[in-house]
Amino acid sequence: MISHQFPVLIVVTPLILSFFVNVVGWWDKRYCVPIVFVALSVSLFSAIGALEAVIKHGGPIHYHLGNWQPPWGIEYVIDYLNTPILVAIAFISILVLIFSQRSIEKELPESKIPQFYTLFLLNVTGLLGITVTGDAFNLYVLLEIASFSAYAIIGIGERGADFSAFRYVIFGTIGACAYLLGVGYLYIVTGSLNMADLHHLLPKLYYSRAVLVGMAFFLVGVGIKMGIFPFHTWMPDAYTYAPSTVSALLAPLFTKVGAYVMIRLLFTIFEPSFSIKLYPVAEILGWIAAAGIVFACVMALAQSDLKRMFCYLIVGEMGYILIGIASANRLGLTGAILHIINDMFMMACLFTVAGAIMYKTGDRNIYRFRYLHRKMPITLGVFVVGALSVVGVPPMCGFFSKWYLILGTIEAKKWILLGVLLASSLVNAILFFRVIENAYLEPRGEHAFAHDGGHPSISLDEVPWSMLIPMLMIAAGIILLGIFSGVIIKHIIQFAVPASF
Amino acid sequence: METVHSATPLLAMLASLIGAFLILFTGERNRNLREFWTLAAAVIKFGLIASMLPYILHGKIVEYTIVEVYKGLFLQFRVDTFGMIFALLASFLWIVVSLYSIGYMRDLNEHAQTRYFFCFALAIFGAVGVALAGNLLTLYMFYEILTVATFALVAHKETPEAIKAGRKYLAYLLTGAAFVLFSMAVTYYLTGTLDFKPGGFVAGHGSREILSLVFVTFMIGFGSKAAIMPIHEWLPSAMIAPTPVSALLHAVAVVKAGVFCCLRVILYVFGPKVLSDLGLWIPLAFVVSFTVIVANIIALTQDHLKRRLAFSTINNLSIIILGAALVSHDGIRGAMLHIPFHGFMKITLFMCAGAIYVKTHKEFISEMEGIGKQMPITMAAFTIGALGLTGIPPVCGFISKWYLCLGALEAKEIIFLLVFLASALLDAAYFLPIIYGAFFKKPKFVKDHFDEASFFVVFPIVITAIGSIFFGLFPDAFMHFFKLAVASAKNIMGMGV
Amino acid sequence: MISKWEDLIIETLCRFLIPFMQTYSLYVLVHGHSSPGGGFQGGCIMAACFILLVIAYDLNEAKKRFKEKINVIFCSLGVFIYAGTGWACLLLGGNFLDYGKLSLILPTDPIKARYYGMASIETGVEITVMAIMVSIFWDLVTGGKHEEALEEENARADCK
Amino acid sequence: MLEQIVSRYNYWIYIILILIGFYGMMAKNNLLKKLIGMNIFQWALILYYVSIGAKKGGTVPILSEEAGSPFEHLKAIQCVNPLPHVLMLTAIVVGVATTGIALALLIIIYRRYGTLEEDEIIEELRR
Repeated sequence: MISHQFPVLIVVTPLILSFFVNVVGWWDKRYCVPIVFVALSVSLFSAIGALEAVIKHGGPIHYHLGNWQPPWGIEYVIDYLNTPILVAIAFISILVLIFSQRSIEKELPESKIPQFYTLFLLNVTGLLGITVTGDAFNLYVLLEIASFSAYAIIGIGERGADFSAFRYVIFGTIGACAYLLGVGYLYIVTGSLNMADLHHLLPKLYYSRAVLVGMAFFLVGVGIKMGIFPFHTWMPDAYTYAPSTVSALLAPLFTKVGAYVMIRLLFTIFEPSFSIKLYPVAEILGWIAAAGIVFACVMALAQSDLKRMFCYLIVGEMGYILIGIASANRLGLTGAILHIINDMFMMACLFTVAGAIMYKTGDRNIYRFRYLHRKMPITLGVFVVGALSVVGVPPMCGFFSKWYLILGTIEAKKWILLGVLLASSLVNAILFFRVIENAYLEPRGEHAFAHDGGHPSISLDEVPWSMLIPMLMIAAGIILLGIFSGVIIKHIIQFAVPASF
Repeated sequence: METVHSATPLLAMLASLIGAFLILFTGERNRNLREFWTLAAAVIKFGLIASMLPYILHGKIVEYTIVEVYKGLFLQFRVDTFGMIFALLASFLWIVVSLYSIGYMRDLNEHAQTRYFFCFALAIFGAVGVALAGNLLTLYMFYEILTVATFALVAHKETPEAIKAGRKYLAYLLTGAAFVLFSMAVTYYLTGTLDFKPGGFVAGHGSREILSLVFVTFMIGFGSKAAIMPIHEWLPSAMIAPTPVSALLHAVAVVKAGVFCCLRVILYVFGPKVLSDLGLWIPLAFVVSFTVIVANIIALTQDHLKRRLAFSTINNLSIIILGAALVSHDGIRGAMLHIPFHGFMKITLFMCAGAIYVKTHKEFISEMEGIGKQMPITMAAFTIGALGLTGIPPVCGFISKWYLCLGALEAKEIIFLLVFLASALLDAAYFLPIIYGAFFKKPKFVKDHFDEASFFVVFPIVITAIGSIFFGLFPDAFMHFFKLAVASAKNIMGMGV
Repeated sequence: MISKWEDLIIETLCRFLIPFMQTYSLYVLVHGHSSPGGGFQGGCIMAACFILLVIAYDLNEAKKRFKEKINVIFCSLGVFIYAGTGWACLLLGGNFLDYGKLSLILPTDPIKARYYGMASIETGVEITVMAIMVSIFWDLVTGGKHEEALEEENARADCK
Repeated sequence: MLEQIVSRYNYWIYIILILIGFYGMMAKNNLLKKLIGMNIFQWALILYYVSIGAKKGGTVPILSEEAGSPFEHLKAIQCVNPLPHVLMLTAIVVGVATTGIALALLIIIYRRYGTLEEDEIIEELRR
């Protein structure tokens, strides 16, 4: 019986418990983390259950909130596209939670901890909700829930965080409003807010100009939220100055959920025949993606701040996903969906490593990483795994999504996009080997042979296990996702791609 | 061909992977244990690979599929005759080089030995993976692992030059990898498969232009690792690395993996028929012939021993590719034989250079006069290796060069026969002066007196030197390189011997 | 507003007004499903009572009647009522917020049960909205310092 | 043309308001003014939604029990469309929350940098 309720349990459990955390934290701060953990575990369990149910059922499962039939009631839908993303969100947020304990103790005043965890859980609620909902307006509300909590927890970061959080508020609101306008236009012409219903109603109206305007607003709104190239300006500042746990939570999840919404929008609300054939949306997205990747590569090369470099990397990764969408064929879209999941793990890996380094050294400048490999060997090992994955070295997962993206661009005969993809992985290699070199190698004179000759003795000073274990699990996840990407595609993602491809 | 499904290839791969992590976790705390892991992993790995030899010799193929990636695309090990040659070579020489590195690193008291042994094991993991890979995707995976693991080895000394060499190495090889990725993706798009097939599988797919393009990008990609001439620059710079690493780079893992990949592409992806139909072999043959001659001439001018050896390597690698590019029966046989034989001879030479360096800290040929009297065993081994590379019987280099020349004759390409002969001549021109100087000249500084290096350093040198002669006399003994090469050539050309 | 500003007329007027406001707030809440109104509006009116109290007396006085801790509990309590109703429906075998199923425990038919379910949810909304409004007001008045500001102010008053 | 503009005046108003808000957000140097611009932007949107649900002579879509059977009295065509209005209740809450968070951030910013002018803050941050 409970198995029918999985779609709603995914969202409602963390929603309720987030307020519970607030109350309980008032009495005793030690109970915050266990409660959040329970909430997210229930979400994870439900998400896995939902995935299983979808695979067993062989298609989307609809859940009507309050038993109001759509299109009037709000509907939650689980299908092949969103269940793997739900599982990934819940899994990563649990790991980040475990990671956060010590890091937050260090970076925040103690009195703020319950509030922090409240917002943490609310944010995850919002993200899970965005992914699971089947109602365009409900998506807006959940998007804003996720955004508010993001604004607030970014704002409590280091110097500069408040200002960048304010900028994020402005940009985020423009994005959300643009999305809402898009919903409004579609509502005017169809009178419906349900995604599945819109999908049925819209094809007759494809030549209406209102639909086109709505689509354009949608793209701008979602584009801002997911931080694609021309709309990315809020992101580097916000994620750099946020507390390290917060960037470890938001950077992997928020932008990727935006990418998910983009795919939903183009291929569930609209049909590929509209968004690809009737208007050159794919073409435009492709050019934006190419420009974004090039821009992100150049900007990332210019950064000496580790987290800031990663932020530009996200802009680039978003470009990859857009390339997958823009190649508009089965292979490309498979790559895009796979990349959403893979990139969650990769970015979680990189940002937790940045957080761990911050925790121990209080410094993120990559030119001051010397001797770090003696101090924190495990952290750096995890970093290497993440780095190789972003560069695209098999068997890490980053390679496999890139492989499908490349195949997609070849099939679509978009050679420039292909070139950009290949070139950007080279730039990524430069980016990461720059860090690896600084952290691992200890430049010395020509004739120093003595063991440890002439170097300060730096002993092992690794972060606590509560931070190491999540990092190691993410690293293991990266490798496993890579090796078993074929299984994931065969059983899940190939059904998530629209049938008309 | 009969296929045997067995997990042995996977186990062989895991042996070095697990070994690598055991080395990492043991660390500096217990050096003896760490080096025991190295040796144990090496021996187990060689044993496992050798255990597959009987199947291969009976014309069977050992296959193990890890997981399916996409339709018709697997992560898969498939051991055939050609892969077996390289796997045997790499895993056997790993034992030898491990022994040698233990002696070398301890004698020099090098820093960061754990990282060294860890990356070494990973590099062998990658190299053997390349050998056992059943398709291009798997091959690419191990190729990249090999590249990344070797970076740490090249930059091991951590001097500014070493770091620069490391960067250069990465720049060349990762760019090459991007080319490979591109060509691999196009190949998959055209044919829907990436599984190696003797004689190639691209025939009949795609237009002439696109196939030519893919072939060129493949050659640029893998050629960057095989140090074909315009993109060889990283190899001499990488000489800055410790000598066992150079030995590994040149003789066993890295460049050999590059050549191996080139041959895989030439013979198992495109195949002789497509190559000759499209006329692709002619430009390739000319490029590598150019490399052979120019590399030899540059080698003549080098005074730094390891750099001279490096250019000799570039020359020999191109010879191997040239043999395969001639698409003749004997040429392929010779090319395949030259991979292990050159490995044995070149590793001897490098280990000798290392032994001299350990004892005397001398790197330049002009300083080595008269050293033959002080380190007779080392220099005797050096002489064997050098003579072998010049192609003098009874050392094994003669046999492979003989078949390469026969291949050129079979293809009726006299110009390439001349290239082979010229290269042998030039080899002699830059190796013989070293030997002459070492044995017959008087040392410049009389007070310098050195003994042989320690047992761990000398013993591997002796083994490989004896091996070089042994394989010259009995090319089919022990590891059956000859039989394997003959069988591969037969499969590829699709006809009887 | 933190320190006291004594004014008999205002104080008396507030004493007189606040009960009516609270009653009106409850009226708006209860009639929320059949006429304009509901939990959100009711909650705002309820919060206005508190704000009026603070304006007329001072924060210390208001705190005696309505502690900050209780406010936090109220804030969560509302959500619990909301979600609890939803969960009750879940446990009774319906979908989340499927009030019709409440008829199994309420002595009414499913249609009326929907009415009560909605009322319950609106109550939750009212409580939360009220608490949040009060806490926003609290933040603004103390400049985000809460108790600290109060203590400072009291200390200053004592000095005088 | 003119008729088009006049007959759809609600859209024109919302467009003008949105542009004013947008101008405020982009061009103003003071963060508080930016925030006000953002508010104008949001409320313009709400106005737009409310106007699309409106109807000339439409009544509230509420069933009144006194007038016998409600369904006879209440025709859908007579009522305004309640859905956009209800949606906007939510959007108003969202707008209030955004404003609240932004104000809180502004208080922190003012405390930390002593100013709300964007260029001065950026200069302060660069230091």
